Amino acid sequence: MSLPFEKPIDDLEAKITDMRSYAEEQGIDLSEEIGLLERRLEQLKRDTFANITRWQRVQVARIAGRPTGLDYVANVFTDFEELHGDRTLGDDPALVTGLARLGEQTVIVMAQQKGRDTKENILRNFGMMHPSGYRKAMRMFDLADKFRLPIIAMVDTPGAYPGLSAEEQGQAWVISECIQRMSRLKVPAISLVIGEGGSGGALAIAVANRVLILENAIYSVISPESCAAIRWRDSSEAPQAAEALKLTAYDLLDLNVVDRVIDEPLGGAHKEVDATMAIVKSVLLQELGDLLKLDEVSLLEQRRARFRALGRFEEVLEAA
Amino acid sequence: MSLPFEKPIDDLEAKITDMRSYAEEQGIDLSEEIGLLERRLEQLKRDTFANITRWQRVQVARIAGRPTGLDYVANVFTDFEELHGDRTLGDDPALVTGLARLGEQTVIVMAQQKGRDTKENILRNFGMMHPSGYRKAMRMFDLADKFRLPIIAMVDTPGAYPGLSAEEQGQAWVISECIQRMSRLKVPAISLVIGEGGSGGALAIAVANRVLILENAIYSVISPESCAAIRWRDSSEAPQAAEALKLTAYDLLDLNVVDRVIDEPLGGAHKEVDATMAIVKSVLLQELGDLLKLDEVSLLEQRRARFRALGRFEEVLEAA
Amino acid sequence: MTLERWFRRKKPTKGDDDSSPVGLWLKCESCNAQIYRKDLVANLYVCPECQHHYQMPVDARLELLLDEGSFEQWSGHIQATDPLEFVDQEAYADKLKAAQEKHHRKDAIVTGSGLLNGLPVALSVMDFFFLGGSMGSVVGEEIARAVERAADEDRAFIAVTASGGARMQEGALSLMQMAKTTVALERLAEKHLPFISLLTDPTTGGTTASFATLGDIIIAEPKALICFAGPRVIQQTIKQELPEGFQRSEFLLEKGMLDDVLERSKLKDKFAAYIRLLSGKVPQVTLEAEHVATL
Amino acid sequence: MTLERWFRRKKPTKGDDDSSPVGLWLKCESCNAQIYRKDLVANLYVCPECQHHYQMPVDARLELLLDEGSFEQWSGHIQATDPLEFVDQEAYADKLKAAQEKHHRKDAIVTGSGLLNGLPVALSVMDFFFLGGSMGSVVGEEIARAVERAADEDRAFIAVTASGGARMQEGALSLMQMAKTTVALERLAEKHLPFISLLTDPTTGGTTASFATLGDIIIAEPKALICFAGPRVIQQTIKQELPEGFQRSEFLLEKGMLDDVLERSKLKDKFAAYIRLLSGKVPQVTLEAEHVATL
Ligand SMILES: [Zn+2]
Ligand SMILES: [Zn+2]
Repeated sequence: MSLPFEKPIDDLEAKITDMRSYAEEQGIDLSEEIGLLERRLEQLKRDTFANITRWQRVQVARIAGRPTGLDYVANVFTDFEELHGDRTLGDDPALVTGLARLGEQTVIVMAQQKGRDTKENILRNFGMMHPSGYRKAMRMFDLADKFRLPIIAMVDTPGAYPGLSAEEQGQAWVISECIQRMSRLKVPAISLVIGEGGSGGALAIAVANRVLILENAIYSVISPESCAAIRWRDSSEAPQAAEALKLTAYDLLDLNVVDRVIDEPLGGAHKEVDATMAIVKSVLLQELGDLLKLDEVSLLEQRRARFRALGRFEEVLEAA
Repeated sequence: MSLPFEKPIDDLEAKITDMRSYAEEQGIDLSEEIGLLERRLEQLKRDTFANITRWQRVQVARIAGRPTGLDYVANVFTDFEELHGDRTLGDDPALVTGLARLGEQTVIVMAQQKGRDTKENILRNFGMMHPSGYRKAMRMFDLADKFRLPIIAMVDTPGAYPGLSAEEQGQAWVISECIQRMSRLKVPAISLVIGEGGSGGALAIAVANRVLILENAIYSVISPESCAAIRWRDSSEAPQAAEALKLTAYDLLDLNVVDRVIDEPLGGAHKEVDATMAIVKSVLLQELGDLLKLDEVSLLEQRRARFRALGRFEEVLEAA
Repeated sequence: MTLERWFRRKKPTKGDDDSSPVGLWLKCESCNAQIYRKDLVANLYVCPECQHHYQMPVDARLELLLDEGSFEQWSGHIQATDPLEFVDQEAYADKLKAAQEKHHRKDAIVTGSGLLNGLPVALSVMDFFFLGGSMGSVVGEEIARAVERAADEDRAFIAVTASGGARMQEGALSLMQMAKTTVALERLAEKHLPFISLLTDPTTGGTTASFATLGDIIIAEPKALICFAGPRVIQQTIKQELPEGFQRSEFLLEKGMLDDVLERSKLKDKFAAYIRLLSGKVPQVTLEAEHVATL
Repeated sequence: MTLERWFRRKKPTKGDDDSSPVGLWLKCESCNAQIYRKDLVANLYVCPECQHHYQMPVDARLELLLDEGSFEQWSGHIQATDPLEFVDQEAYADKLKAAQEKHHRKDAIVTGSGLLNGLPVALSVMDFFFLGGSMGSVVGEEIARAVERAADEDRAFIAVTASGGARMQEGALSLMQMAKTTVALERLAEKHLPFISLLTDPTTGGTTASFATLGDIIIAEPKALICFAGPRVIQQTIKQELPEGFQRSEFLLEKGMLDDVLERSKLKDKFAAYIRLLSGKVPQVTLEAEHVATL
């Protein structure tokens, strides 16, 4: 559950624990020394995370033990009732959907779910959705519009499933339809990238009024591995590709791809899950509160304008 | 191509043909005799069709050589461009859909197609639609609403396909959705039963502002054969079942299930296809002309009220 | 009375032939265990041994879903008229009359209002024992009226289905009830009121292919047969055995057609949760106060 | 010039490496026939022997679809800025510059207006030879602007796609073009103007999963590769050979994803027919006059 660059932190944490039990065993007072070490630990964490590379960030975003979609559903929301099925093709376990409360407000929550162990990974197809998952999302959009319930979508996927059955069932068609359908929502929509925002498979549920991202989450047009395989012809160049792709939370904020970065507890969301949940809940409550002030037309126009404006280019004088 | 009860007509027709060639061969004038026979033939046809049983009507509705959906598409409409696929599951050949002109008006035309020979029967699954066919119909409803094009639907099916794959893909779900979707159309919709209107599989594309039926077509909650198998425990009792089900055009007019019966040329649509097409075209033009005078809200309300009102029951004083 | 009548039946059949004798014990049709009938009833008509869900009489269903004493019946003011003068081996008129007398209701449906964990609801419950729960003009009209009244009274609507499909003795008029019930639901939708559909064993044909599958939320009881074409019809079409569990609730959940399969004992609380959540309209006041409290 | 450049390529590849020598003859990649290059061009880049549809240069495509001399170019007033300062084995900025010089355009797209059998249309044509027709900020913006201007000028819109997907050198900004092009289409929809999408070989990834598959009518050229995930990616996932014809136009037509597969020579007239039909709005005058005439 630890990454190589986290080793010095883990070592120091272990040392402090050692010293504490030693002091207790021997009945001597080492509180001053321990206090000193704890301050050093905090500084070490701060320095480490301030300087980690984009590739290390990718690893944190994917680390086992990092809270998954269902963890947020369980801890940020209350009264969750899961709803199943797309009424067309199936029920995709890679996207969990249902009704829940965020504070006092009923919302429709959807979460891409990667799985928390090997068994769940397989059940959830590692968070890679099939067309039926996107159709389920669209069914939820319909329900949201009908009952005027805001949408909260948690994004965490390596990408839409690139398989035979998915292509046969029109993966491209259903993603474009999902993008369009979400852009037409008459209710507030917030998407939050909690881990990995993988390409079109992520975007399909992230055409929201507000797109948020956790500090150590990533959002990219392609995985660093695939990018490296294509552009460097060597997937082991993934660290370089991650650097080039500018896929971290603050990179994306600079590019206006996301609207807000939610800082994680020091050391990452997986180190302090409860604190992470509390922060996410308070941010979502505040963001939703703001959006609930807008009427249907404003919500639609704001969402449309937001995505219409994305991209970087310059005007030139002579046409070519 | 002839039914048993049509035999006297066929015999007389053959006799007249014989006499004509005899007169020509021999160079004698038999025009008076032939004229007499022709008047007798017309009377015979009139008497025969005035008195045929409901079961005979069922047989006429299904007779080989009776114009099929595609015959109407080709002869009543112009500029037909077929559109394929439901963008979800497949392209169902049992329902032909596309853009066409009826007079000067572009319409979206859809026709259940049984097939005109064994090969086409198999290709078209005998006009029994799969869920993808109903989804294709719904795609056409969307297109109709978007481009404000009226819907003309030709009904001719033994029923929705009762097979394994159809059930797996939610045949019941897609039929109810199709009924609902058609009831919500913002444009004029006319359905015309041209042959066999088989149960829910037919109704799904017959939730129209005006439901028309050809004189020798039928429209029923169940086929006479299946009804006989269930209620008489013997499918050979189909003639009795047909009688009991009151499934002919004028029966249905009495019950308000259809709004208008289109009389066929004497002897049935299969005897004079061109004349049938001309009659159908003129009726559709007139009906569409009337509906085009109504605005969106009136069309919706009229359609809803039409179906809300169907059924026969009596009020009772004491509740039970 | 109703429960007693139910006892005469051992397993779901056409619903118009229930002459089997009443006994104190029955053999579970699913696990073969000997069950004391009283225990079965006390256990909501669910086998205490294997959890097999038996069909439930209408009265017991109302008792299950509604708060005690809250039910007010709406249905029962209309009756069928035999518009086709339908006769097979027996006249429809006679059959109908016999069913009415035996089951003490006008047709295969009961509708009304009540409270569900204190929430105002309206509901329709089909009676499979009355001519196989078939939908003719009266069943369609009762459902349509109940849905519309629910809309007028701002009640969530619950439809409990158990039906062999459209009633063929009323011909095309029965078929039209599929469209009638569907358009009636528009009133409910316009008022943003929830429609929960509960599919119970068996729900087939024209009932499945109309209002039953148009619920905002669709729930089925375990192992219920739910289909458009019945298994026998399909077997005749494809000339081969159907896979185990085909057209049963669990299969349909997997195929994406249901929101959930729920045990009978959980239905009431789940329905209350759905209705409460779906009624959570966007409030005019913002959530800022709570936000501050959370920080 | 454009046609000549095309000749340097024998088969579709990445589009950024076309150094093969120019010859008078080529061997058809589908039927192996020796074809005189001039005949191929005269035959709309379709093999005269086997009807294999080769990729078509942008200029030839415009000539194919528009009435002579009617094209007015809209695109070309913006260019990419390398917002990520992306460098792999080569700098994106350099690569872009080289492509611009070689292909004499700013990016992998041309948009503009014209007449199609006399009908006013606007269109966007992707250039697969320019960095694989990849969609970055400029391609997305050009499409969005063209769609919006088409709406303002009451023109039907035709999108001709040929693209390797999103341009990875612009990272998440390229991904966002999928949403941008999609929301731009709303303007067209609001004016009830037709959007015809023509998918040509190859159309993949983020292009397929956005505006390309949102056409009111979607047409593909014969045997075009059209997919979300490319065949190689899928093979890596499933570790087995893909079926013959998988992800090709004819396969997708069967799967319900296309309205039709049309030969290149038929496109213009068919598009005219679609546009005329879809423009046939409900007229204010009724059809009574004609009705009387018909009777
Ligand atoms: Zn049991
Ligand atoms: Zn060739």
